[in-house]
Amino acid sequence: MRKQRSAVAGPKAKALGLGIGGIVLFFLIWEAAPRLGLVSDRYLPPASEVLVRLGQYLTEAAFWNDVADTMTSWALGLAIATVAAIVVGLVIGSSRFLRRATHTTIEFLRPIPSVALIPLAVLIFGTSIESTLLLVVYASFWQVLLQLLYGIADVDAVANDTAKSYGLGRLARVRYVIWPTALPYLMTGLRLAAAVALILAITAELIIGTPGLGKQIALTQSGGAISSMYALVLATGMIGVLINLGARILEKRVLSWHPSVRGDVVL
Amino acid sequence: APAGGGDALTPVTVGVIPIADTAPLYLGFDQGFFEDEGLELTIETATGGAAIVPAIVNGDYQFGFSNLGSLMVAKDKGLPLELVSAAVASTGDVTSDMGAIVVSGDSPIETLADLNGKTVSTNSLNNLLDTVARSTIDSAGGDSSTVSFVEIPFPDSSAAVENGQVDAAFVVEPFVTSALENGNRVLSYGFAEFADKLDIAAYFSSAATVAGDAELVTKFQAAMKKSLEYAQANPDAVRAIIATYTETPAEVLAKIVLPTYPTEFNVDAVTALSEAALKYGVVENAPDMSTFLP
Amino acid sequence: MLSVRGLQKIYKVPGGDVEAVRDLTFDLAEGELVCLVGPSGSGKTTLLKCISGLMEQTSGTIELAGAKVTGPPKSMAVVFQEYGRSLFPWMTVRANVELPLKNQKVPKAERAAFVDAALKSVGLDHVPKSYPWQLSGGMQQRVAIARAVAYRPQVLLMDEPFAAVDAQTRADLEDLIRTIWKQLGVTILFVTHDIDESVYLGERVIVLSSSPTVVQEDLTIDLPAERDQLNTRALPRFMELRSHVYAEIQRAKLGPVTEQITAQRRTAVK
Amino acid sequence: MLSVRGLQKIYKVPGGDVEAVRDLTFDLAEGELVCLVGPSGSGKTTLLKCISGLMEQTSGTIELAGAKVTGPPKSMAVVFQEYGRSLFPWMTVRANVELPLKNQKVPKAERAAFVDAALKSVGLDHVPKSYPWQLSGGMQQRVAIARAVAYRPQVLLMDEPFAAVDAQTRADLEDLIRTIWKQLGVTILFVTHDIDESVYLGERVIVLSSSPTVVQEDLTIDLPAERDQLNTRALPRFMELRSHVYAEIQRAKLGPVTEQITAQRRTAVK
Amino acid sequence: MASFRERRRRPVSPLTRIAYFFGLPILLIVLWYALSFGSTNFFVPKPIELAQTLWTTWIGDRFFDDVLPSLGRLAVGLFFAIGLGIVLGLLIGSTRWLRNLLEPLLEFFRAIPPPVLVPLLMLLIGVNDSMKVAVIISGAIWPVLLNTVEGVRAVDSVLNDSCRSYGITGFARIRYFVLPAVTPQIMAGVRQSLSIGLILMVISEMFASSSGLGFTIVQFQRNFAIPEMWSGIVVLGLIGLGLALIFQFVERRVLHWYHGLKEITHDS
Ligand SMILES: Nc1ncnc2c1ncn2[C@@H]1O[C@H](COP(=O)(O)OP(=O)(O)OP(=O)(O)O)[C@@H](O)[C@H]1O
Ligand SMILES: Nc1ncnc2c1ncn2[C@@H]1O[C@H](COP(=O)(O)OP(=O)(O)OP(=O)(O)O)[C@@H](O)[C@H]1O
Ligand SMILES: [Mg+2]
Ligand SMILES: [Mg+2]
Repeated sequence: MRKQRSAVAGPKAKALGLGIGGIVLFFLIWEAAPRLGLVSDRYLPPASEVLVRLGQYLTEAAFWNDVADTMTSWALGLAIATVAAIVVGLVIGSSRFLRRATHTTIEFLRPIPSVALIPLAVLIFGTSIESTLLLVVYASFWQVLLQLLYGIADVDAVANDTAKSYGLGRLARVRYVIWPTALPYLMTGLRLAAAVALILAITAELIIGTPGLGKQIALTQSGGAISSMYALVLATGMIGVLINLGARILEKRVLSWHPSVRGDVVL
Repeated sequence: APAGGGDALTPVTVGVIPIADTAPLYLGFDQGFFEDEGLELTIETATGGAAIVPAIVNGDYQFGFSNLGSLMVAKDKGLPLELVSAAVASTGDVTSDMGAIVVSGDSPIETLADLNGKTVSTNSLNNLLDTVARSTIDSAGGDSSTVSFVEIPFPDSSAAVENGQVDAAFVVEPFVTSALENGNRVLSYGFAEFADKLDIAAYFSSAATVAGDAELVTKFQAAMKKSLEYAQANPDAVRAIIATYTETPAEVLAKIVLPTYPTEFNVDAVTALSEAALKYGVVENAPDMSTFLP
Repeated sequence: MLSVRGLQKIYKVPGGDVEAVRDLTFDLAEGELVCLVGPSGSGKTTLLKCISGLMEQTSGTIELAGAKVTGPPKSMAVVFQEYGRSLFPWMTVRANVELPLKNQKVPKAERAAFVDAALKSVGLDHVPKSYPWQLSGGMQQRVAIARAVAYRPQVLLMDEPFAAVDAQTRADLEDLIRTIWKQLGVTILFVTHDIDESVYLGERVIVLSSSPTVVQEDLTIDLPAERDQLNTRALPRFMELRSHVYAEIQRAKLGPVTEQITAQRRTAVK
Repeated sequence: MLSVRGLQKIYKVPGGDVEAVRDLTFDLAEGELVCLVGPSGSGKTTLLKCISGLMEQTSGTIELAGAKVTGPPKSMAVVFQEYGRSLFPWMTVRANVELPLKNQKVPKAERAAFVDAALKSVGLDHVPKSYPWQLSGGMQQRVAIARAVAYRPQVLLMDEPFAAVDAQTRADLEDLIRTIWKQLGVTILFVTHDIDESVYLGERVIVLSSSPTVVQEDLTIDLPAERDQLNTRALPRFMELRSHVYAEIQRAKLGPVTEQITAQRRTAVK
Repeated sequence: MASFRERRRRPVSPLTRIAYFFGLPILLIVLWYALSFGSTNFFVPKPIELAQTLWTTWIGDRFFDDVLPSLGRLAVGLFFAIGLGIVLGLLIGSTRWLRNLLEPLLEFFRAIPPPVLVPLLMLLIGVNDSMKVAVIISGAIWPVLLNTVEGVRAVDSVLNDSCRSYGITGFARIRYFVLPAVTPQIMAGVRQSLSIGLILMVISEMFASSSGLGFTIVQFQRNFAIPEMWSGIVVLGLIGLGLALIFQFVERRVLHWYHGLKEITHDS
């Protein structure tokens, strides 16, 4: 514990190095598995082959268009879901009546798979981006909402009493007390939702056939182009890593006061 | 509207699955057959009926592509759909077809009857493929009620066969070719075994469109007819166009068996299919061929 | 100003109720400075929470300026015993002190002046940009005091506000409270464990019995209005009063049962 | 037993460093009871955290029984200033006190006896099954004290442990600490803001300057070993010593700069 | 003042409980009934029709053949997802180098859609129940894992110091300090996992199966048995509700200290 604290070589560089190390390790295992014959390389080509294919993709404009399409539905869907969940969460979370009255409904709706809603979505919105958005929003909304509700419940009783005694009304308490307390939970919810939104954006493209990475994955799958498919999956995973990186940077900024970021507890 | 006139094209959207079966539509578009009929064609793709059928029902698409099994089930369930054109059929050649039941190279299974008590995968259950498979097994002296069918998507089927997770798989091109390339063996070309040039799929529309816009349907049918004929006559053009909208590797594409692109339904084969569908409980009532086919 | 009548508070706990406060009755006139002392666990914090409308009493009534207290009144400020938890860790010291004023829509310039003055008066004008968790315990407590002072309430409830500060600072803060009290005419209820402090600060000292709590003694402090740390504490009368309070506390710790009959009389030491 | 040499602690804060402790040097002999006083924010808590191996100093060395402190030593117990946050809210009072013993694999029967005795000595034998958050501030603080006492450490560090308890309880606890100290021969470093308390309790009183901190005064308390609340506090020598400490604290608050030269001498008041 | 009333702890009568439980759902059903009254759309189910279908479709053999096995897999999947999530979360949360090493990798896997992951798992594990359980774990683990990691990183510094100073380290530290301290956040994660697990149960049965709740729903959908499909979704919702009730029961016991500390009143 102590050693880490006095670490001189930039801890950031070290963290980055370890992270890259982890990924390299993963690629090595992936490379070895088909080469050693653990799985047939016709169904899981070695990492190098997939990486080469990914490299080709990266030079194609069509690939970047697909990425842009997917990221558009992702960003829009996530934004709508987050804003909706924050509004709904703050309203429900700060009223006991609403919390109790909505409990059954929320628990009933949450486990409904977005995939099952595809026919309904297409029926309502056709095969336009709205359908994809509906699925993305439906799936990621609950993640943020639930985390937020738990965050709101985490408000310190003394802090809340303090705010009340100084005449902070409900809105002011939401703004100054409840929101900051729930923020760490919200950030976790956001990270969960970001991945789910990406997954749903791709799945929706895959099934509905709107343009994007998902459609491309479906094409490579039905065309039997295995390395291309894994290259696209790899791209998806990398987008996930980048999204997380962004979330971490955001977290550092908005949670600088929080023990998890300020790090009094060195672990 | 003036046929072939360039000034007032009627927009029409067709929802299809991007596979070899729909090549004529792409060809027709390329060749200008639709434009000639005064149609401004847009092709939308999906992986299956889950998205196409609702889009047809709500009028988002005017026409769609679906396999005949699904269409029979849909009509049986009372969905307001109407078939408008033939689309694709098997080759009818029991030694080389676009769909086959494959087993691994070292499998002890030699005949369809050997499948008794075994596991067979198809891409979708209670549908065209398993109906055909059951029927051919029973005709070959087996007992299909002892065979268990599981759903595995085509791309993953040959892996499942090779790893012994299933005993046989009913797959279509390009996976027949790749299965053969990888040392697997065709047990039976199921479609051809079942009937001569069995229609696999069809283009369909909603009852509302058929009733309300007969002119559009007629134009589409005319353009489709030209496209299907052209495709049937130009297999090289078919292979070339498939390369543009699928990701099938070129070397595989060169070897796949192309289906037949008929302009008319094979009524006998479809009737046999509907009877089999009834027999195996896929539909509750056999469709009336006079109203089912266009 | 403040009137507490027959207050009772029972905490419902799984496995039995806890009667924290049994029967409290007392009044605070407007502009009075009253100190509350009592054994640890006698229900002082409970009482303050009830008065500030943060918790509902089990029975009895609390009236503030003639109106029943049913929620936190606007014109009241509370300094909580758990000072560490009452500061918002996501705000700087300055923002913590400023928040209630901002919420009251006090104009910016005025607000800044109030905050600066309050921070200066508790000796923290050098750390406005620090976060509470970067401060020592005593500093945190002083931030909480500064917040209450800057708010300029009509009624000020303080729960052991000087527990974590050193003797010298404590003396300064005591004088600060008396100054504010005199200047602004605010009504103050001040909980403390320091007997000297209660006598030095208060115009009256209320001694609570141990739990279940009743008022054991309500003592008028007849010291001169002008007090200072050196001279007032040296007065013989101061000594008398503090010994009296000390004796009462010792008696309180023995338990309320035998005391109940005499408990609620209002005494003045002769 | 404990030797602190040239201790310096700088907190790294975004926007500038805070030098909390500049240069502290002192020793504690085995079995000594030393009180530490100093202005609020002078670095007492910081010092205790360094001694207990919870925080790394910036420079200087700390040795315990001849070995450098690099992590929390086994035989040491700490009572934290933030008593409310140092108890585990998911455990009952009893479980809180018992945990360190359980962790030390003390046999069950012995453990129960230690815990019971400790809870009784702080006057909390009636609430073993309550949770910390069901207790008043002072009661929580006493649980933390009981936990340290039950642990029977060789070195006991206490950070304002009596801040939240009433005068009578405080007196009892002071006597408890002296009893334990004498009976078990434990070395105690006791931080307090109460000057009388520091003189009454300690064999020595170390006065810290205000931050950045140096030792301003190291005062031997030459009061008789047997102390009691009434008589000891009435001794003229007690009065002298407390006035001396008070004066030192006042001087400390003026800042360390002018004091540095004389700071580290060890004085005894004549 | 509503906020004031929040503190009041009146014993809740069974009647109000029932009202809270069914109030909003009934309201929504009535609304849905009114909206779907004139509709003839094939894809839009109507309440009464749906209720009948629910009864005829799911009561009987199908319950034992499809629903129970699925629930069994779900239970196993959730058990491992939660268990692994907590264990890994504690490890990763409390070891910085491990966190740095694994975080990008985990984020990578988290972003991969299950429909793409399933074929790979089929390849590696085979077409069997383990594969389906693996699919459930692969999705349901994340909320628990992430919440545990974040919870561990945010433990109270004073409590942490208390532990260290009393020599409570290693396993005892986890057992008595870290785990309980993180429980509120773990519970938030578990709650998410329950519904995600249910969703993945459906997705896992979309591939390589011939029975199961998810399989049946997908079959209904594909075969245009729309009322039956909706009834399957209602079954999912009801299972979700059931899980939530069990969860609430557990949470109340595990976190009673937390609810007391935060002065959270128990509801519904
Ligand atoms: N949330 C609670 N649940 C149950 N009992 C409680 C709760 N809060 C306080 N009590 C009990 O009520 C009694 C009075 O507590 P209170 O905090 O009012 O005392 P206090 O006078 O402020 O004591 P101190 O001087 O030690 O702070 C105590 O016996 C305590 O155990
Ligand atoms: N985490 C931190 N980050 C930055 N500065 C800190 C931190 N902790 C303490 N300090 C600073 O270090 C100085 C000493 O703090 P410390 O808590 O040791 O004081 P103390 O003597 O215990 O005071 P008190 O009697 O008020 O508790 C203070 O000026 C404080 O602001
Ligand atoms: Mg209190
Ligand atoms: Mg301190």
